[in-house]
Amino acid sequence: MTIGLINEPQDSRVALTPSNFAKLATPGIAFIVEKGAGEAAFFPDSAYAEHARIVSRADLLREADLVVSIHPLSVSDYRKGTMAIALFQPFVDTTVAESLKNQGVTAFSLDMIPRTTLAQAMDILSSMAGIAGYQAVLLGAGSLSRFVPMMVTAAGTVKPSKVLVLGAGVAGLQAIATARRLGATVEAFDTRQAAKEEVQSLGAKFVEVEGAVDDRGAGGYAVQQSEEFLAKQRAEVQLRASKADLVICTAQVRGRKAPVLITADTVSQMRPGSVIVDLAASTGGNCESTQNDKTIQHEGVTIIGDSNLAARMPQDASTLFGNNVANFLKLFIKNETLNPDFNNEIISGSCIAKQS
Amino acid sequence: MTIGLINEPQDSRVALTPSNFAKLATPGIAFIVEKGAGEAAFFPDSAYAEHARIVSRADLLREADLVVSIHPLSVSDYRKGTMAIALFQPFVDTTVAESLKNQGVTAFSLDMIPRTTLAQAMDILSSMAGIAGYQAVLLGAGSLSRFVPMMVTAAGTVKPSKVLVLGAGVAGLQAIATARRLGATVEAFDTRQAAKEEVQSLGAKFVEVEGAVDDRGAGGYAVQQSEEFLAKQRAEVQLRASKADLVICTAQVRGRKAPVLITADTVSQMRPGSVIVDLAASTGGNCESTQNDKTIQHEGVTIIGDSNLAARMPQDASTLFGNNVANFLKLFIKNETLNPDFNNEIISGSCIAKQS
Amino acid sequence: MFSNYLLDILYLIASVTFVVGLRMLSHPDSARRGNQIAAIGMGLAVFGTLFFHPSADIETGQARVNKLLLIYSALGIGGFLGWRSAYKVKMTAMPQMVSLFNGLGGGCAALLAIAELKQQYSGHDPSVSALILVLFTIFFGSVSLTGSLLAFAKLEEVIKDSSITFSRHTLLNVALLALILSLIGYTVWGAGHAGMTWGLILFAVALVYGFSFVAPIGGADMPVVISVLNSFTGLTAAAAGIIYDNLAMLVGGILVGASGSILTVLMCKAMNRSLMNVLIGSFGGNAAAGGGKIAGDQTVKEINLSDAAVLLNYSQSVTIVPGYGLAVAQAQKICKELDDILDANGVEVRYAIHPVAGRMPGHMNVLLAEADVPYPKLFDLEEANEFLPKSDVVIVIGANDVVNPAALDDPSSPIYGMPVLQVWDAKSVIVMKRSMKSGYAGIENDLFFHPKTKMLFGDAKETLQKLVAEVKGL
Amino acid sequence: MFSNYLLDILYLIASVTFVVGLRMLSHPDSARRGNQIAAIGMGLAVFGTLFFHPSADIETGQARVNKLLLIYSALGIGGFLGWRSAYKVKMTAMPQMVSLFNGLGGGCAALLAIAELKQQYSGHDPSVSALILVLFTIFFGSVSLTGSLLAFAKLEEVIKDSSITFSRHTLLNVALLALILSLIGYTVWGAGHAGMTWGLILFAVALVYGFSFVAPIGGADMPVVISVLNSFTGLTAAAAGIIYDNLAMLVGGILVGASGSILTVLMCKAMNRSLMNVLIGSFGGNAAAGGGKIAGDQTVKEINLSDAAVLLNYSQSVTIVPGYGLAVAQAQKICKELDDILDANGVEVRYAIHPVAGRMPGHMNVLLAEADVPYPKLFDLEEANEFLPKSDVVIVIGANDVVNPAALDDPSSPIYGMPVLQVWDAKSVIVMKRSMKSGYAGIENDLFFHPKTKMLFGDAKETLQKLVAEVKGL
Amino acid sequence: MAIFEFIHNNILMIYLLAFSILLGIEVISKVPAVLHTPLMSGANAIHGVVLVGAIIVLFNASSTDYVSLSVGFLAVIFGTLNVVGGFAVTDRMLEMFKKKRK
Amino acid sequence: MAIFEFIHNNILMIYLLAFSILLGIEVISKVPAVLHTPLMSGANAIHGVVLVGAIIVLFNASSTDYVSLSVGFLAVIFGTLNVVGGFAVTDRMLEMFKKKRK
Ligand SMILES: NC(=O)c1ccc[n+]([C@@H]2O[C@H](COP(=O)([O-])OP(=O)(O)OC[C@H]3O[C@@H](n4cnc5c(N)ncnc54)[C@H](OP(=O)(O)O)[C@@H]3O)[C@@H](O)[C@H]2O)c1
Ligand SMILES: NC(=O)c1ccc[n+]([C@@H]2O[C@H](COP(=O)([O-])OP(=O)(O)OC[C@H]3O[C@@H](n4cnc5c(N)ncnc54)[C@H](OP(=O)(O)O)[C@@H]3O)[C@@H](O)[C@H]2O)c1
Ligand SMILES: NC(=O)c1ccc[n+]([C@@H]2O[C@H](COP(=O)([O-])OP(=O)(O)OC[C@H]3O[C@@H](n4cnc5c(N)ncnc54)[C@H](O)[C@@H]3O)[C@@H](O)[C@H]2O)c1
Ligand SMILES: NC(=O)c1ccc[n+]([C@@H]2O[C@H](COP(=O)([O-])OP(=O)(O)OC[C@H]3O[C@@H](n4cnc5c(N)ncnc54)[C@H](O)[C@@H]3O)[C@@H](O)[C@H]2O)c1
Repeated sequence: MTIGLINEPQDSRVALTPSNFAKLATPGIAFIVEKGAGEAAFFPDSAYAEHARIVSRADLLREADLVVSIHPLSVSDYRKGTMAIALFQPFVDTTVAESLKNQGVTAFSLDMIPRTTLAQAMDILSSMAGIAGYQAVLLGAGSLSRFVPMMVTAAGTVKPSKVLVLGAGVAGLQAIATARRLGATVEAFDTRQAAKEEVQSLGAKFVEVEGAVDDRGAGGYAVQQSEEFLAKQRAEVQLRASKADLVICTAQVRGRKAPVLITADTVSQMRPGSVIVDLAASTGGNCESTQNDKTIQHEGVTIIGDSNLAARMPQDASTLFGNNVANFLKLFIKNETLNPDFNNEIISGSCIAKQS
Repeated sequence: MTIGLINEPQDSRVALTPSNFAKLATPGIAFIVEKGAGEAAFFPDSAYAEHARIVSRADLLREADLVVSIHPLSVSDYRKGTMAIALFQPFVDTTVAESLKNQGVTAFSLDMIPRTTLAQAMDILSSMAGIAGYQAVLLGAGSLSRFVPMMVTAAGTVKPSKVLVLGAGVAGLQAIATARRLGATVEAFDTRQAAKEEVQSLGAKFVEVEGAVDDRGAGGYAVQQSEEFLAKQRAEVQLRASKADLVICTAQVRGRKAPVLITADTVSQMRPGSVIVDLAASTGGNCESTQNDKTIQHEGVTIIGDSNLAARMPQDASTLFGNNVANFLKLFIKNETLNPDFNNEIISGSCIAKQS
Repeated sequence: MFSNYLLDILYLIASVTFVVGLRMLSHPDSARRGNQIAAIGMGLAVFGTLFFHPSADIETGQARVNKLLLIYSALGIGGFLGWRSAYKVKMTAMPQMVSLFNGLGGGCAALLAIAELKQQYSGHDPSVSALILVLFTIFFGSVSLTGSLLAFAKLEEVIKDSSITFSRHTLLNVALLALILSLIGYTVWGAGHAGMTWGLILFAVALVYGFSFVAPIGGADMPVVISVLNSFTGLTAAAAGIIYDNLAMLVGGILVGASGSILTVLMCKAMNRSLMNVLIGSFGGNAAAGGGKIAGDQTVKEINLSDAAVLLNYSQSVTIVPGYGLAVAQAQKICKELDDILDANGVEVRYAIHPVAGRMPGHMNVLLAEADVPYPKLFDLEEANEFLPKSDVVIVIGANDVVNPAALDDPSSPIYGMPVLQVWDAKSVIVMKRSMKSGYAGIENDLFFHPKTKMLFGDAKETLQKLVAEVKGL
Repeated sequence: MFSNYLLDILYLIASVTFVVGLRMLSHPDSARRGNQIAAIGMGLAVFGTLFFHPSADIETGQARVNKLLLIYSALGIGGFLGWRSAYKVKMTAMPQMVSLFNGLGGGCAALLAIAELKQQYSGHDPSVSALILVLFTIFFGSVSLTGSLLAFAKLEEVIKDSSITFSRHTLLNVALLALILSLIGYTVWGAGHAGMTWGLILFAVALVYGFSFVAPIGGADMPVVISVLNSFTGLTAAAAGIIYDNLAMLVGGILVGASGSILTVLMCKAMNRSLMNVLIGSFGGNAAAGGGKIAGDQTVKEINLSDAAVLLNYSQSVTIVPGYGLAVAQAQKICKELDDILDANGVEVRYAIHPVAGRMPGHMNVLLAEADVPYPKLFDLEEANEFLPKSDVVIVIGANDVVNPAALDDPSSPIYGMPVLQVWDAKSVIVMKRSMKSGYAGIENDLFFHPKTKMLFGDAKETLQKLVAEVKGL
Repeated sequence: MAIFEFIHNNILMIYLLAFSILLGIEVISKVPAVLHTPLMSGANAIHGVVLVGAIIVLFNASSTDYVSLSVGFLAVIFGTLNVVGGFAVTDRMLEMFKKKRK
Repeated sequence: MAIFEFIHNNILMIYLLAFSILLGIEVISKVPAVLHTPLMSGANAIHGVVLVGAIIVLFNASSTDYVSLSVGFLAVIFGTLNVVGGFAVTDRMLEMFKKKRK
């Protein structure tokens, strides 16, 4: 059997790194890598060559029994009867599963891997979210027109910046940690009950809003919140944001449009020179004014809409992504070749289209 | 008398902020501000309007008796018999003093203010260097293709980045502090005897090279070092840099070309995805491959040459700059009007051209 | 005459060594030497008695030789048995050994009191005060004899606790005590020359009482009881000292009597039980279960701060396993402080970081970086599982799922297959958490019931602060 | 007869209270009660002596009345004076008071020894052992008398240290000591009935020796010397106790003798001086400068750790002024710890940050952020100079130029005109640095010589660690 | 009365008792819990000093009085066991504290 | 020889001495530096017990022997000063520890 790795010009990352191949290598499996797949992430073809054949996209699609990529290829590119691994995001692109099935492709969506404790080693959402949270703060602080830490200097005293983090998931928590490291005073919001303790466990202040819907048993994901609650929260956020220098938005409800937590006029109330980094941009953003994949100025406030910040540090991002995928692939490999066991809840859970 | 503040499109900062005018205001002095002077730094004309008249560049040059700007105007722009305050950098532009004199302008160069303990409140070099050091790390970390802090995650363990800081002056020290905050393991170099203790006082490791020329009494500035010493040092740097993920260059010897500490082939030995931020770019850079005001890729290593990083956070930068200038101007103001006392060593020290 | 003076001095030295010995015994660093010093003093006392005591040369010629033969053989036998049993017994069985020896000490006192009693009735009328002392000695001596022997039997689990008690046991004891007191009274003032016989009766009853005194007390409380009996024996020794006006005996006895009593109290404190409860054996029953909390059918062992402190401070290498609880408690800084102190005391301290410890990737790194723990001290899963078997103590601070053996050995567990830190490979494990509650995964953790594990309940920050204080105190 | 028994018991009680009292005196929480308990015991002893001592009713009728009058008036005078002076004296003068009272105690012993000596020579030949004891008492008693008085005078600064010493002083002392010993010897074995006179000569010489013994010792070492004399007096009391075979005196004296000696050693440790150095007064010279270093013509006052600890712990508000030295010592974390403890003990702690403290803009911010000092606790120059006058104690940790008064009041100074933290406005200032060296600006700092300032020399980190320990110890 | 007389005649003895008790208490007042057992064991060995008494008994017993002899004989054996065993066991317990801290 | 005899005759006394010394040492062995002065002062007050001796002297002095009387008189004054002043000063020193820390 043959596993093929795609080169994705639109993303600086790559789905598998040379060292992953080294770990996965078994007699029954051959690896092929599209030319230049890892260049942008500083993994030259030469490094892949040790374990894999470097081929063109066309050849790869022809030969591979299992095609691995970060973003899905256009369905038609997949050969009938092959397997495909990628972030298909069936919740966003609701038709993809269907069309893949029609194409006769068995597809596993990395974002559908159940978030059980056991599956954490394959939890790409977590690993990428972590990076995103970290990068969001670096980007935000860099774009901020002020110091983040407090500075008492001969030229005057600078007060520490206030950072507001919306959504204390993996990304949010990482953002909190990074912002605190830089010396900011950090506040965070979330609707999950557990979030309060988690936020405080990072030494940040948690801003509570009464009446959140209970969500235990939602497998760590947030549930839809009542409109009246969101209103309350928006009011609270309005207040905090207007005082904040840097706002990091990570609030998401999987499969739904991201909750809007910052209205346009909240933004106009913010101090000029402030910054909003919206990681939820791809699903509409937590800020009304956010434009996905764009950085705009809104009454002196810089609003960065980017849900793919992980791509800003391709090398480590690819390493983690690759490890996740590799751990996932390990489940496929039985007696030296590929045969996924669909009784395994991780495999079945992530399989969105099965060739019948 | 009238003090005029210039609008400098080429720099996002502004030399004085509205609050400075408030402090300086005295009956005998009028303020005029060029239109849009503070926009880029988020100080709208409306804010200036309280204390100053908003005028055009032409009017300003015509009316002002003292012209304040960050960067010098072309000499011809200054009216005869007026006073000018700016960063003239006579050491770089060796002719400027002369031509100003010919133009009949009394010029005070902010970078010539003696760096006595007393003058620290006006020490623009320090305040800007501090910002530059801070921004250098944010920029570097953001451009780095890897995590700075150590991360033990389900997707694998990431070792902390090594940051090497060349030159432990104000900028260098600030860079060290910021890098350590982000969780990097930091090494630093400098030739000043005192630097070792200063570096360690920030919890970083100091890399010593024997045989530095003694420099006490050089007023805090570094002195030219023996060629053989620099060679030794280059070797050492070569070694460290090749292991470093992020290199921050701040090594400068005022009035001289910056010492070259990183040769081109040191760069090629560095791990792909690494970053060099060279604050000494304007004076040639500490890295051979540096190109001033450009960001280049050299064998997978990103080299950022920028000596004006303070402009990346115009708001606070302008505030500090403004405070420095204001403190300086205070020296000029005697019995409610401008008459600089040339016996004051700070004024005389900074005066590079005196109308005779 | 001279020999007499010498004896005085030897006894004096002995007495002083007893004091000093005890003093040193109460500090870990000096304890061992203290014991040795006291032993030397004891040696001197015995030696002195053998050679310089006036009574040593009452007899002459053959008679003397026989007498000495007798004595030395007795010493030989006793010494041999004592030494051998002391070195045969395995560490865990030490307490019963102590109990046994203590009982014999008591027996010794009782016996010599009887002999003395015999003396008293040979010839002239016995003096009241002397009689009282003698009977007192017989009483306490024999109580501590049978009491200790029973304690020994219980600890050896030769006898099951419950088997020998019955309701109203306390009543019986009170009755016996009354009987004994009246016996003493009668012997002294009523019995006249029949006193000897009555003395023997007292002896017999006392033996019974000693047994019945310990009978209702639970195995877990044994140490306390032994300590009580220990001070009893001390008192008998003192009494005997007065009888023979022998200062070494007097001082030695009193010292043990006093310190023994205090010690008893301290022990009760440490187990937080009241002495009364222990002696009435009111909840001997559950206490028998090792004083620990009962969870399901299993029981967990708790460790107190000072034991934990010593355990850590005197080990070669300690591994700290931080978890989400460390973050919740925000205890990273004080944790680092513990690290520093141990380090200063020559203990190697390492941190084992589990990939998913905490609630976000790198959670522990953030914490420990905040506390300035140098990177080289941090080890990830693989590295850690390498050296864990080699470390003496593991402190698990607010971690749970990441050290759950179920991940390895319980296929039914939701976390089965997740790699975990195998802390149970270390020599011993201390787990700090507030309760027996489960962690993120919401599952039970058998580690807490592992024989090597001791729990240290409480908020991580507070506990660590106290612990640091304890270690500094050592 | 009965009264005798009662007296026995009163003395016994007294002795026990002495022990218990001392015990409690050695812990801050119980110290005060301990002192009171001992006082009560003393009361009992005196009371008992007055009413139950056999000698109390040697005389009868008028003679007795007179005698009692005499005694009570003496008690009255002594009591009144003692009480009054004790409550008049101001806190700072306490040590000399102690010294004074100690001297009088010694004097008392010496006097009664002389009286006893007289007794010895009235009638039958004196017993050797008794004589020795008496002379011993006279000797130590009088030494502690004059010695203490001199110590008192020195502390009161009635006498300048140097004024009364001269080279070879030690030699003189040795000579005197030799003379005294031979005097004792002669009186006991040689003088026969002339002993009384010789005893008085001994008395005189001893008085001189006491004076000359203390003469060369510097003011800073006085506490140690007083402690030494204190245990001397203790011994005399014990000796007197033997003479009158009075157990209360014996025990009380011995206790003080023993604990006094230990205390002396502890004190030397605390000042890290060796007892020898102190007694030979080898560096009495510099010690005379209040233990401080002499810089130029001015002298600085040092403060020891425990005093600093008390000063901080019992004040309302403390302001910490960090400087470059804090960074160099990397003492930010332990500094925060001190902050925490004080905070927990109800002291308000604030940080005053000077704009150019350290070596880079915001240097102190970086440090304190690392130690997690909350931003609201940080105040910049203007704010700080506002509240400094209101704070009880300022701790300057490794700062120098930024707290240099020259910036305000010395136009010739290179830093004249630079704004500085006016720490001298606070009630008292503690400066932590390693030496008298200057800072970045390389200029002297008069703050160190300011009357309100006390120096605490040493590396900031180590000093702070010790200080934290001390405060915890309170 | 008698008791008072007794006290008066043995006053020194009583002081000694009192102080021994104080010492006994003082000396172990702040012992860490880990040392409870070893300390108990050590104390246990110390009260083995009764052995001295036993020896004296044996010495005093006339060589015809077999009762006393055998009683004393037994007593000595017991006492020795107490002493030797006690100290030995304690020593073994304390081995763990051997490791010196630097 | 004499010394041995002395010891033998006063053996109890000597035990008492030994133990008192041990107690004296034991009792203050771990006193914090802050308490050095108060402790010294307290001890100083305790040895004022010589006062007892002084009183006895005065009692014993025959009412004609003016030397002894005056000596004793002085001694009692000194002693009382030592006792009363000693305890009082100590008490004042220790007042500062009253402030209970929460
Ligand atoms: N790292 C990640 O990216 C990530 C993300 C999401 C979930 N998770 C999950 O989180 C878990 C992490 O494991 P873990 O062992 O670190 O944490 P854990 O399994 O959640 O256990 C934490 C333990 O700390 C104790 N605790 C809480 N507060 C405490 C306090 N103040 N003082 C002392 N103890 C305290 C709790 O017991 P008491 O209540 O009895 O005190 C709890 O059992 C794993 O199950 C992992 O799958 C990890
Ligand atoms: N902030 C800035 O941007 C900047 C930049 C350049 C220069 N400066 C200058 O630096 C100075 C800063 O003032 P400052 O008061 O913070 O520092 P400072 O005046 O330089 O004094 C620091 C003091 O700390 C003591 N010290 C050093 N190491 C120590 C240790 N390990 N433990 C205890 N004490 C230690 C030194 O005395 P010992 O040697 O006796 O211990 C020294 O006197 C000003 O003169 C300022 O002008 C500031
Ligand atoms: N089982 C595991 O071991 C495991 C692994 C990874 C993550 N998780 C958990 O899953 C949870 C979600 O992870 P994620 O980062 O992918 O979540 P996410 O990216 O889907 O959402 C980010 C955060 O936004 C929050 N949010 C949603 N609506 C909001 C609103 N209206 N206002 C404010 N906040 C809102 C959510 O609560 C969530 O915390 C985390 O708590 C994480 O701990 C568990
Ligand atoms: N008097 C004051 O209060 C005051 C105020 C501000 C700055 N200063 C001092 O002035 C000094 C210089 O400040 P700066 O940052 O403007 O200096 P700079 O910007 O001129 O130079 C930066 C650093 O590069 C170093 N350097 C020069 N040649 C080098 C070489 N070959 N290799 C390595 N390093 C080399 C210099 O030593 C200096 O530390 C600092 O130490 C600062 O403390 C003093």
